[in-house]
Amino acid sequence: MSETTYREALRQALIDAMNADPDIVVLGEEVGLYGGAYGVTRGLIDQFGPERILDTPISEAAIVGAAVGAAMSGLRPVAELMYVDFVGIVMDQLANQAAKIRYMFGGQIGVPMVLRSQGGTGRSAAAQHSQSLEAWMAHIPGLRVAMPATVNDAYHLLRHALTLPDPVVFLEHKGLYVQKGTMDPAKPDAPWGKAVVRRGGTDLTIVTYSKMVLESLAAAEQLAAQGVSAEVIDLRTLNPLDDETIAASVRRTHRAMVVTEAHLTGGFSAELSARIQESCFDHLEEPVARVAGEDIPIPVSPPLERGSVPNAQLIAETGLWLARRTPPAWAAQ
Amino acid sequence: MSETTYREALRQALIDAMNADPDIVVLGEEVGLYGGAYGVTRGLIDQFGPERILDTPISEAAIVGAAVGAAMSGLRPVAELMYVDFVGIVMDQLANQAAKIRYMFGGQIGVPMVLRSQGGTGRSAAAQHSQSLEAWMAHIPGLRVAMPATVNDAYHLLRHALTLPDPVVFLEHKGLYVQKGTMDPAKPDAPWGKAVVRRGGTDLTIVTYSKMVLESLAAAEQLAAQGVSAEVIDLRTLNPLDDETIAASVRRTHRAMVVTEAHLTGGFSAELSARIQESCFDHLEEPVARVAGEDIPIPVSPPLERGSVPNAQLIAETGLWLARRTPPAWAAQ
Amino acid sequence: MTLDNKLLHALYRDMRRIRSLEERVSELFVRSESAGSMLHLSIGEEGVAGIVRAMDTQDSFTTHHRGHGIFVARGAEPARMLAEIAGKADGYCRGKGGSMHIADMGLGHLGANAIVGGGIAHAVGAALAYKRKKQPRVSVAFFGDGAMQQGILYESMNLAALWSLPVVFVCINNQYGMGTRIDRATANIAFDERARAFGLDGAIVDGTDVELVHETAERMIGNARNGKPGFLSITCYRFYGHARMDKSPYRDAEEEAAGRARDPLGKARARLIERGAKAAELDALDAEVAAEMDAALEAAVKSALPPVDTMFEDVFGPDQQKPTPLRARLNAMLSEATR
Amino acid sequence: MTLDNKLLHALYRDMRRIRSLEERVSELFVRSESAGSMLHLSIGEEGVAGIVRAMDTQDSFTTHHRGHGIFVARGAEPARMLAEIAGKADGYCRGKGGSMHIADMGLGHLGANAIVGGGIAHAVGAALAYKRKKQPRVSVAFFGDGAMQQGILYESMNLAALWSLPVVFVCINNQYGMGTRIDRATANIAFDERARAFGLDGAIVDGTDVELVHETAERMIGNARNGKPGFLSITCYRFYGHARMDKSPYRDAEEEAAGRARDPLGKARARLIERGAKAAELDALDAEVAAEMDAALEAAVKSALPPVDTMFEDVFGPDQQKPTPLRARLNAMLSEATR
Ligand SMILES: Cc1ncc(C[n+]2csc(CCOP(=O)(O)OP(=O)(O)O)c2C)c(N)n1
Ligand SMILES: Cc1ncc(C[n+]2csc(CCOP(=O)(O)OP(=O)(O)O)c2C)c(N)n1
Ligand SMILES: [Mg+2]
Ligand SMILES: [Mg+2]
Repeated sequence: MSETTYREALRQALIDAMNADPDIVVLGEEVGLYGGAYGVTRGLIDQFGPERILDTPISEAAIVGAAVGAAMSGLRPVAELMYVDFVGIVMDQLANQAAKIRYMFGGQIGVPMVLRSQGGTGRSAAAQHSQSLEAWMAHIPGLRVAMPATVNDAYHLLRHALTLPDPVVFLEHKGLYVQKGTMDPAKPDAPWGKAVVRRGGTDLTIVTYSKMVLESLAAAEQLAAQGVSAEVIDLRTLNPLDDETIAASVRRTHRAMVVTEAHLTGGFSAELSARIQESCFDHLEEPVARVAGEDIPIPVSPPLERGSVPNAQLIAETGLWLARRTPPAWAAQ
Repeated sequence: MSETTYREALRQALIDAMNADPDIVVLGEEVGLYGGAYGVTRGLIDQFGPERILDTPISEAAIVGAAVGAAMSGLRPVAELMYVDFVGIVMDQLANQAAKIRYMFGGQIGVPMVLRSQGGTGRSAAAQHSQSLEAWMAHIPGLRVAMPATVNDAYHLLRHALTLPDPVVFLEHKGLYVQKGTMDPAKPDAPWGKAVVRRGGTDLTIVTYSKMVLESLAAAEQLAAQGVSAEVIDLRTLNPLDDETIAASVRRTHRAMVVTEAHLTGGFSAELSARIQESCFDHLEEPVARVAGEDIPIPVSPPLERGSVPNAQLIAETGLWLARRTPPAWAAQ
Repeated sequence: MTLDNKLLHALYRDMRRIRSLEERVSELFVRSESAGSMLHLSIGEEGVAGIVRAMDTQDSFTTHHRGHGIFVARGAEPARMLAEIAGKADGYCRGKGGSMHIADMGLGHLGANAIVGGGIAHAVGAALAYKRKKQPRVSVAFFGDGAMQQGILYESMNLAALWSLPVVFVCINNQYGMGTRIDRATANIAFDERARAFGLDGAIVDGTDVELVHETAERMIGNARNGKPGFLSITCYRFYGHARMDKSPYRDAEEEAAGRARDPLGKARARLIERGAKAAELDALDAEVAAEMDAALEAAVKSALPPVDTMFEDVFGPDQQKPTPLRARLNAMLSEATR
Repeated sequence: MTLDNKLLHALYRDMRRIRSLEERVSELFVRSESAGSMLHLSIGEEGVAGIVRAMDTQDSFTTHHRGHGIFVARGAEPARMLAEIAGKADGYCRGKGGSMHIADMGLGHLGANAIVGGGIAHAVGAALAYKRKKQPRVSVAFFGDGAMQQGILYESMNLAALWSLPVVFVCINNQYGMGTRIDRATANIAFDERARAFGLDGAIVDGTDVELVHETAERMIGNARNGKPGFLSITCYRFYGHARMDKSPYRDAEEEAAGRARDPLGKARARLIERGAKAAELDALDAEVAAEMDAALEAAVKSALPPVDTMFEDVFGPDQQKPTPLRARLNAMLSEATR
């Protein structure tokens, strides 16, 4: 058990996994000498050598394609995609190849690989380096999708992903790498596929994942100060998706809000909202509210970038309204 | 006004648009000599010549990328992607380039292009040639998405798409090309962006698009025979999305079902379900039901392929249940 | 028989089995027993047998959508191939993949692919695994001339050369990508130059001369095994339409006649006879193969369709959470029992 | 001044303005006035000025993420560039794009791109439009050596050669892609061979010799205008880290010293002096440029941030349906007034 950062927890997970499983190799742009664009693989090339930590050319499609072939041939590759925004170049290898090979081949073989990437806003990285595209992957049968919010999950979800027989898209958030927290290699927060209630509450359920868990917890704090008890559920994985934990909570609180950084329209927030009303219709006092990224490309100018995604204040204001306390200043009169 | 097929209506739309606008060019694999994998561009190369009907190599990324550059330089390209399943190769050019250029460049210029493609099951074309991936495109700000179900819409939606200042993803269904119907070049079924009520009803609203409109109408027929009056709404475009028509209907019928061929999880059916409960919460007697494709890759074997997507019978059975008449045979006792 | 007669005889047999199988695929369609019509015949491309025979048993390969012939040469069971093409339970993929997705890990077939260029990088990844595990294995990526215009091929060649991987890239240049003749798809058809520019060995040979194909492939696969990846393009002609529905209106009769005259099977047969083989003995071989394929066809037709519920299997690995069927979801939501 | 002195003098001025602008970009960051830290300086790559001066006013171009220098040489207003890099309303893109997405249709800048290889095909498409409209224009795609391993480049080259398009592909080979030296990214760095294999003219020149770059570019752009597309790689060295935060720990001091000694600006200055220019007059020019850039920097810093509501503009064309802001959606759902 130790205090560390999200980045170091990911790095430690790779180190421990690679020590436990000699078939694991890491490949991607700048994962070796450079240590990873966000430092997650720093030093690994010295520890494991260039045979297991492979710096690649800027050839995303071939990187993922090679990872697929290697995964079918006895290795367990961890391919790194520097920004999730580049997934548009590899969606064929990911969605048509990695995800479908087991199925198309009648179960003969699987593709045990992990595609690590990171997304989100916060660095004025503009429209092609700030997206949250998990909805694309979560729509494809055959792919697992993990999105850790905490330091301990960064470690355990990655460790578990590296034991699965199927492809896992592992999405980090660029704004979480420096996040501090406690890591206990002996104790995951919960089993793979189970959501975790990060804060208990009775008036309102907030369902979220990745960095928005932090914003939601901050919002729950503000809400508490105003007499609204909000429960915050961290999904941890979008596939598998833990419907039970969500439904159990909403059936108690009778009010639900879904929070994502991703664009609202067609985002995973829609799937969550749809499932909540499917499973809790008779228990809902109010419609399920979605607080999500605006339906616009991410602008580079800091105030606009900040304004384009949810934050604790917006979540709290919406929660207060949903709980039928005071409407926000921006409420239509 | 004439009786024709969906394929011919699309072909006529291209011909009329190209005659009206000399800047329109068609480019893609087999669009010229071969006449299009599904015959939509048959004969166009003879009529407009190889300068305007360009057969390309099998280079989807460059085809769409070149279309983007051409659209920024005075042409209005219609790029054809033979199967929507190949969109995984072009998502970067589509979602990071075409969709964001106007925004990233502060409104200086747009990308007036149409990406035509087709999807769906029905030909035992297997997992990489049978998908319905509209959810990927509908999640991206800056893209319009049209999915015609009728012969007249095939003509008018394509004509209108070819007048817009922005990129339009125009998705046909391989099972509709031979569909017969009436085309009136003088009269669209409705303005661009407006949904059309294909059949009026009072007990239940079915919201759908593309080929599932036909299955839903057939289901409505079966439902009528059993005393349930179902209204069928054809969205025609997913972006723009006509929330008003959907809400107005559900507020009358108090019951809603969303039908898509696309996989259920993370599909556009989720967005529609979420929006319906957001706009009609106080009016709903039952949760919004989703009838969608199973969360599995499309199998090649005909009975499995058929079983993996909705059909009129399943829609009718679900509608009957939702209207609280008889539950289906497969209902849990 | 002299040694090279033995080899040519074996290759002739492989090629005859390919053509004979493909004729049954066609028949399967005509009898409307096939799963769909997206069936791509490799008739005219039987020269691939020369490459397959140059591979060791532990070597692996990926193919494009026109991969029946390659797999037959590798030793596939015709009945299981035809059953898969018919979408039957006895097929190589339990009727889930079909003609464009046949695979068999037992024979090192890492899979046919319906995405042009889609399987090329998989062979590179397999080669990476062999190198890392110090196994003396080679992986071969088979694809058509159309894939020569797909970017992922060059990314794959670059990786192979950079990492000295045991992989060979094989282009089956049958002159066409659907209705597009190769000279309408590229300005320079000297594909070997591309391979060399990326640091690979490169060669183009007459694909109708199966002995030449075999000899070149042996050299290249040998070099690959020693860390020098290569590219081989075999020139041939697509005898029939792109898929079962295509009547090739885009090419004229003379061209087709000339193309079909470039017949790897006929050439091998003539050579065997030159070298003293008896026509009668070859006819007997042909008849024996025909009988084998007829039996396979009947077996495939008799094979059962997979139970519909098997569609929920194989999405994820065994003991992993399965997808929830739609009816189960609707039940949870609407049934008084479960609601 | 003789004619080529005039030219070199003009090129020296362009290059000085590039370096001077980039120094202000750096200062903008140090003063934490920049929008983020993803700022890629083209110091060491000023030789691109030779290519830009070989373009006609009606020609167009796309750039990669390290495109400031190219645009300065093209005649950009430094104040508007710096304002964009600062995310200000007066920027070329109203503060929406930033350093990696500067564009200006007025000067034929079809856009910088943050996707390696992302803008290459756009130049091909522009060239297609010029050919179709019979306009005597050329489009130039600028990209880095890293993009030489992106598949879309080869698909683009193939299209350009096949269709004889007026396009030139320009690789700015600064030896590095982030921390990866080019010899760790590919087995064969003779990139001109790749271009020729796809049917293009291909050349590699010393990017620190701006006159040579200009002369070669003039020839290639001229050929492109006549339907013979080309590829030009200019060899140079990335003086500083990849982006503002990178201290280049992956390369040693000696290499960096040697690389920085290969200075296009210094070389041009020495040549001008050889040819009789006075150091004092060049110093005066440098000072004048410095003053211009200082003023631009102050203007950018003073420029206002865009109003937050402008974020909803420019998603779609004018008079097209705009995206619905989240608060408007929540109002429709939760406000008693609208519900
Ligand atoms: C990425 C992709 N683009 C287009 C297609 C449609 N398609 C299937 S086969 C084919 C022609 C392929 O030609 P070639 O590679 O020469 O193989 P051949 O059919 O001649 O064996 C095309 C365009 C596809 N399946 N995948
Ligand atoms: C498709 C894609 N992959 C990776 C990146 C991350 N990235 C940004 S710049 C860069 C290096 C590019 O090197 P090069 O093309 O030589 O340009 P340079 O930075 O040297 O000017 C990388 C890997 C990206 N932006 N886009
Ligand atoms: Mg071919
Ligand atoms: Mg570089």
